[in-house]
Amino acid sequence: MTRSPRDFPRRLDLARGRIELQHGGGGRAMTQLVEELFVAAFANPALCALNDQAVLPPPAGRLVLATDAHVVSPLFFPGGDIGSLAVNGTVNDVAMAGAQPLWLAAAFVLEEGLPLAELARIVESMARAAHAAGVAIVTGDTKVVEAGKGDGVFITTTGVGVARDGVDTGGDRARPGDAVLVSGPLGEHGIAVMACREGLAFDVPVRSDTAALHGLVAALLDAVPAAAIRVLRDPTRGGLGATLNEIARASAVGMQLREAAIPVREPVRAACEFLGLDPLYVACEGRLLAVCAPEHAGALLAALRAHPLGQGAALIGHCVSDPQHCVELETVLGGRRVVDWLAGEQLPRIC
Amino acid sequence: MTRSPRDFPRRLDLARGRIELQHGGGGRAMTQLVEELFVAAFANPALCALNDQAVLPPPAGRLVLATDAHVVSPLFFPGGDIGSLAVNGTVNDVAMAGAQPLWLAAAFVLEEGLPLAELARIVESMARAAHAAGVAIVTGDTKVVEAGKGDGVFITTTGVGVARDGVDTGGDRARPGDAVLVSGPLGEHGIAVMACREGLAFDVPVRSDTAALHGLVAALLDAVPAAAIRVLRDPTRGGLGATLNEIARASAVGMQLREAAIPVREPVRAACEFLGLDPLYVACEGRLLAVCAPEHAGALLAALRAHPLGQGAALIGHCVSDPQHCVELETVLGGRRVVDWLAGEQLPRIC
Amino acid sequence: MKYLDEFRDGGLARGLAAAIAREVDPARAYRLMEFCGGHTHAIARYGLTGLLPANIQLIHGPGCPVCVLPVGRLQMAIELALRPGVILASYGDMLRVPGAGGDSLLAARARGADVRMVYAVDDALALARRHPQREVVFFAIGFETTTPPTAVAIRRAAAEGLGNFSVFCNHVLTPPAMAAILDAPEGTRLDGIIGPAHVSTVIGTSPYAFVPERHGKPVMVAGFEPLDVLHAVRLLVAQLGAGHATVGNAYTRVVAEHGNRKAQALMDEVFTVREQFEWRGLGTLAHSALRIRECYAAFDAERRFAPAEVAVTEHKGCECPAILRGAKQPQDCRLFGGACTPEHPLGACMVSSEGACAAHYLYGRWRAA
Amino acid sequence: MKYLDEFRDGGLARGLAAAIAREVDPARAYRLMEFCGGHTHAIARYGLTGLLPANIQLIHGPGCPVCVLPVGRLQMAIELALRPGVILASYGDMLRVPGAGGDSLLAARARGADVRMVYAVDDALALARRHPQREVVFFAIGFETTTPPTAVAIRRAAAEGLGNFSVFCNHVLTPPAMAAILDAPEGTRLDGIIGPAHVSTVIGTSPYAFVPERHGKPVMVAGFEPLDVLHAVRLLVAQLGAGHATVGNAYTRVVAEHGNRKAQALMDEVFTVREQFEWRGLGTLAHSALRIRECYAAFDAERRFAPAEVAVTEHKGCECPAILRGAKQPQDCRLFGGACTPEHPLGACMVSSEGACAAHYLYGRWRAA
Amino acid sequence: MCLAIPARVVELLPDDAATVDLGGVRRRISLALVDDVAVGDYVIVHVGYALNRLDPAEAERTLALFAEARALAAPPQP
Amino acid sequence: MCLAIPARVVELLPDDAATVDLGGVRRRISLALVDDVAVGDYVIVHVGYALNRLDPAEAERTLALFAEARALAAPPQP
Ligand code: SF4
Ligand code: SF4
Ligand SMILES: [Mg+2]
Ligand SMILES: [Mg+2]
Ligand SMILES: [Mg+2]
Ligand SMILES: [Mg+2]
Ligand SMILES: [Mg+2]
Ligand SMILES: [Mg+2]
Ligand SMILES: [Mg+2]
Ligand SMILES: [Mg+2]
Ligand SMILES: [Mg+2]
Ligand SMILES: [Mg+2]
Repeated sequence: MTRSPRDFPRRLDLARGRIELQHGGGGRAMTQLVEELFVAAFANPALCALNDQAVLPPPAGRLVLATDAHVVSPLFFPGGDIGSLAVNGTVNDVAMAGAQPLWLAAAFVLEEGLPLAELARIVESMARAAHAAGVAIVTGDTKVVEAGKGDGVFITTTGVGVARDGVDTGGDRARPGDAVLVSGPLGEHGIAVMACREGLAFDVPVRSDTAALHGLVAALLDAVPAAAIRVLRDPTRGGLGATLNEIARASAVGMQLREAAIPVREPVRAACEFLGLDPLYVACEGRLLAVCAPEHAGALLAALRAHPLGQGAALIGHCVSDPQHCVELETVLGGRRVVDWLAGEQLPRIC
Repeated sequence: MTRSPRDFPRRLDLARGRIELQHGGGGRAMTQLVEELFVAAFANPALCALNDQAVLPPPAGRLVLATDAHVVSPLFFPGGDIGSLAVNGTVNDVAMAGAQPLWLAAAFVLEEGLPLAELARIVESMARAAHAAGVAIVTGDTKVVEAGKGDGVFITTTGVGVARDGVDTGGDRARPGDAVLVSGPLGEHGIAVMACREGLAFDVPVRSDTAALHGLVAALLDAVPAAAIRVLRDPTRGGLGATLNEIARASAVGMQLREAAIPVREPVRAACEFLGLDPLYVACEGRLLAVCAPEHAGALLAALRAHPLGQGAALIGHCVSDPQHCVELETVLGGRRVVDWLAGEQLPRIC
Repeated sequence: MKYLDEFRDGGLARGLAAAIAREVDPARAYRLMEFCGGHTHAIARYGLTGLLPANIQLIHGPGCPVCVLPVGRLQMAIELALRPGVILASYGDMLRVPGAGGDSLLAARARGADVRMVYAVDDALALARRHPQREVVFFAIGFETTTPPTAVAIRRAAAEGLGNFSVFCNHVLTPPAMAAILDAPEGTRLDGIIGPAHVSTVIGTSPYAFVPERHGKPVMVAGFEPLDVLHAVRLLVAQLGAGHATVGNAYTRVVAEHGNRKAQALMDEVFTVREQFEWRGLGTLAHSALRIRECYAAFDAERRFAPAEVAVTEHKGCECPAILRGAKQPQDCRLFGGACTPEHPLGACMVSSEGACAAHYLYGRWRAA
Repeated sequence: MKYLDEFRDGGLARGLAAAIAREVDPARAYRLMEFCGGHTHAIARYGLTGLLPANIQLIHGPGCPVCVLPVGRLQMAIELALRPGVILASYGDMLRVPGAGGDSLLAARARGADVRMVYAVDDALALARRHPQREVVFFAIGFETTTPPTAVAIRRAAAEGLGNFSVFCNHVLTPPAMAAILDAPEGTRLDGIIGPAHVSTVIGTSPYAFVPERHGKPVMVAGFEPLDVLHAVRLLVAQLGAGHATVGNAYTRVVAEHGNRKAQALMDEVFTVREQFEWRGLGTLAHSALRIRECYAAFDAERRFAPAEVAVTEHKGCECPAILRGAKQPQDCRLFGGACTPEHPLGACMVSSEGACAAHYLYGRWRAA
Repeated sequence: MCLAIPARVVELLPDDAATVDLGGVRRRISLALVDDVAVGDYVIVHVGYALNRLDPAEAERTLALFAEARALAAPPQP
Repeated sequence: MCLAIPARVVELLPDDAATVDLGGVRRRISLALVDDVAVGDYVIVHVGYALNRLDPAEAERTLALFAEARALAAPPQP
């Protein structure tokens, strides 16, 4: 793009500027924001063409498409921010199909008054997360809503990836007897976000677990036969409880878990005590849940633990035949109970 | 998906219900909303699998990816609503690459308190628009923000399509001498939305022009050699003025337009008089702008006019060599002026 | 987590369960009421029922403040929340309790009311400091556990001259509710009561003396950890086996006979006993609730805003009243799990995880049958 | 669009341009001030300069209410907008005018002030009716065109007893501004004035009589359509050629000699003349603005809220004052198009499309050189 | 700011108001500033108020002057 | 609603407040309802207030009773 003095005589004031309605108006102010902030941070040929779409080479294999709106509050939290979350959250939904994520689209809904400095921090965080995950942000969109009609920034990312041949990890493939594994301790993202909410004066030594998991998924697919991995899913909103119920319902199986086997670190448990929460329903953003054929469970657990993002992995239970597809738990006490879906809105705006 | 009485003992109350935080909480209320509203309306195999992503057949050709957040206010307006807009707006960005749109992802940010009846109307409108455009909504996401932190509903759609071989319609390809055409009268979408804003008691016989344009694009590509079509773009936010300036800048050309040749219907001109607006900056959502080689301009205009969505097409000017890449206008009066980008936020929240 | 994990130990639980099984009289039934929602929650959350002999039946009591507040009081709170300029702050579960015609504080918020969830009364004070031009009303609910913090907050508001803070007081008293239960026909069939944990922290064990004295039944104060509940059951079985009926204490690490005298004095300074108060399920009970004393009238939302007292009827078919009296179980309600779920509660007992219906729905309904 | 399209006709424009070219004296220069921003806008929007002979120079005048309001008054509006409970309503362009240190009403809104853009004063009345618990302040600006509607709105608020509505009155008067221009050194070099269109609708043409009488220069009232401007130029050229100097009327289809007496009476009932008022560019002028009369004091935001009058300095280097006096052109400002753009205006003339700098920036700057 | 446009009165409404039409666009305006407006009259509308009536005869006279200028400027018609 | 949890006092703060620790999580609580709390004490925390001190000796006594029951239940150790 040739840049003439006519284009943007003044640079964006990233130190003191704020988002104004004109930054979403389709005029020069918007183009300047896009070029000086978004394009500068995400630089890649498709994006730099500044068209309303990206034209990309033909992908070799089945396409995987995933989208997530991110509305986390607050925007910044220990271990991450809405930017890194928006990249990893969508990369992971692509990865859970056993796919290699390639490209992201990013759409921003900005609230009038948002400090440009905050937006710049978020955008740089997205750029770092995308770079770390090896994906390119190739197209995007920016809208601005009046103060009081949004909440700082919402980011919707959409990911495109290519599925490995022969891999099918849909939620309907669990069978009685299959093992259920998690890649690490639960609830760290949700607690890290909650602990820095206004009005919650907690000091919690917990950082968000947000991470891109497609590398871990590739390691798992390399470790066992493709058909052995029945289901992959990341236990985000609604936590382990909701995710397992989704799978149980889709596959029409029951599950039997052992509470003592489910990894939850002590500060997360303690924060849950203070807040009256159950860690089984607290969101992760860098953990995966795998259902796998029982004969490969050991190899899969070993592969998980061998990867930096799976060191805290555990086998937490197995699937059973159950016409009511209940998720049941043997409690630490030796009693039994149902693990239902999360009821109500335990933790709003966590992702 | 098997459905047991356990799943959702009560159906969604689409008549009197409202969005609550739990509809975004990841639990049963959210799953029910997704299944009884979104999946029911958009039904297709990829979506019905209820995974966090869609797995799709390998596309044959270059991939086109486009995303748009839609924040239009009000949600319903003559000729459309945020749902049809969210489908057509993204379909058009895919189409402007000379591509066939295939799939959409849709992410919803809902405000607590939104009547479910309104959401249902919007979702049904999306389903109709997607069906009319021949695209499938294959994956999605739902978030809920507290009352006062959003504005009813924001919808981000992301479109995937396949580009025709040999077609390149990027904004940097205009050359001096090229003709500039528009497919129909300008500004009808923007005025239709403005006229039903709270506090603007206008009665305007104008309906939004929102429409999916890939059929028209295909007709154009059939009518002239691919290389003759230099640039395609839909003049949405910022209107004709912004879009032509973008192209002039990207291609480093100037433009000379004739105001008398630019089609604007009388009620749009009249509404602009009342509101103090210039129709050149008012958004369309169903028009395209084509830059084409001069020797094919006649054929292209004929192809436009032969299509139901291009009957009001006009040749409005041509590109010139200009180191300052100015867009200039010969006014109806015979004077000359520059058509600059839109300055400020003439019409916020129009799309 | 010290003093928590030890009281959730699976090995010790098996030992206690074995002791109960050994010590129980197989020839008789034990109908024990767990008075508090905290006990109800622990029983469901840890699957305690499965560890007890079949002839020990645990019956939910009325000790859930969210559950016992009648719809009329909730409607007053909704009315306050809808007033221009008011911020109504409350503990989370209250927001979803269904009021008249399915209304709720959350629904009022969706209609534009400014309703905030707080974790502590001090957060409501902070809201009042942060929004000096607004009226912050704290919707106070709870038994004697939650009352002393409210008293401290009102004293602080007075000391600070925080003129835009007030309390809509719905604090209730445990002993009158326990007396009402025992006076009802269902109550006479109880064999003993697992007594309140943290209420007793404040009031001590002595206020329950009337239970053995007037009704001849034992009360065993118990903590909310699962081993505390098993321990209390074991001690009640022992008393019943020995034909004793006293007020016992299975929560000695926290509860003393006379409670926390400082907390009692603070409550007494700020609150006084109402002539009568309506309870869901128990009807109108004399001297069963608190109101703010005259000297703190400026902080009393009932005096300040005079919300209209409305006569409201509960949802027809909801069995909460009978469940709160111990007369019915959640599964006896024909709306349970169908029309009434945690996502769309029709009664208060389906809201909080300490409510009998919610606990049963979330943790056990499919296996209980 | 009847009575609009005819006055934008290209063929007629060529005829008028040819007539002017024919009738002009090539030996002399014509320095004509278009008093109003409406004229400035039409000239730029339709490219009129290119249709006129080179020796006719059109000079921007002060007739842009957004432009002439001094920063101090804007700061008062910002202060009002930031008060808790206040909704400040104003016409759109005002929102982006830069105040002290780059502040603006939009920036205040981004910091939490409730600032609403309205298209008509009645929309502000509607806001007051819709938000009875808020204070709605209408930030009234404008010349005699806009003043009568404000007067009607205040009378209506009084009739309705709309106690939460008030007006921050900044209405100004055209004749004193015209006199100040002509008294300034730059003014003496003008040959004639294209007089206000819709101001004259209300006040008529007679108030300009002092211009020929005291200054010996013609005034030609003209509409805001491009042919109206050309017509006025032609008539001024004729007067100057004939050595006449009168108040002429090139807008007879709308403007009468004595204006709209009913509107004048309404203005007079509600407003009275201020002793003095500050204008950007023109300094403090006696009897040049209006305030709300005592009998409508309840609706006067200045009395009701007593916003502090602050001494504020304009942006250093901004030439708006000189441009508003006709002493400089936008291109004489070294900030034009660099530090100062419509996206980031440093002076008021860059805000509204009727402002001289914005008109020049949007429509002509690249070709003007 | 002082922009005002001519619109035709198509209906008189209670409360000294009227509906006007411009190019098919209709809106409600106030007639509080002008007396004796009739349906069919053109009024000059500014921020929702009619400021004055437009005089069609005067408009014609002005347009006639313009036409005269054009006739003089145009090459003689064949 | 009446949930309350034991936490260790790690710091006394002005205004009758303290910082407590549970499993590494710290928060500020009020000591307005209890006298003479010292660092190292365990208190029962409810809605941000210490309701009472926890008596470690009584806790040990209770746990000893539990251990006894387990010893009786367990098969004799080899
Ligand atoms: S299930 Fe619902 S309706 Fe039935 S008793 Fe419980 S709360 Fe009431
Ligand atoms: S260009 Fe900007 S700074 Fe210069 S005179 Fe105009 S408004 Fe003032
Ligand atoms: Mg995700
Ligand atoms: Mg996921
Ligand atoms: Mg876009
Ligand atoms: Mg906000
Ligand atoms: Mg599958
Ligand atoms: Mg689009
Ligand atoms: Mg586009
Ligand atoms: Mg999702
Ligand atoms: Mg809102
Ligand atoms: Mg290209």
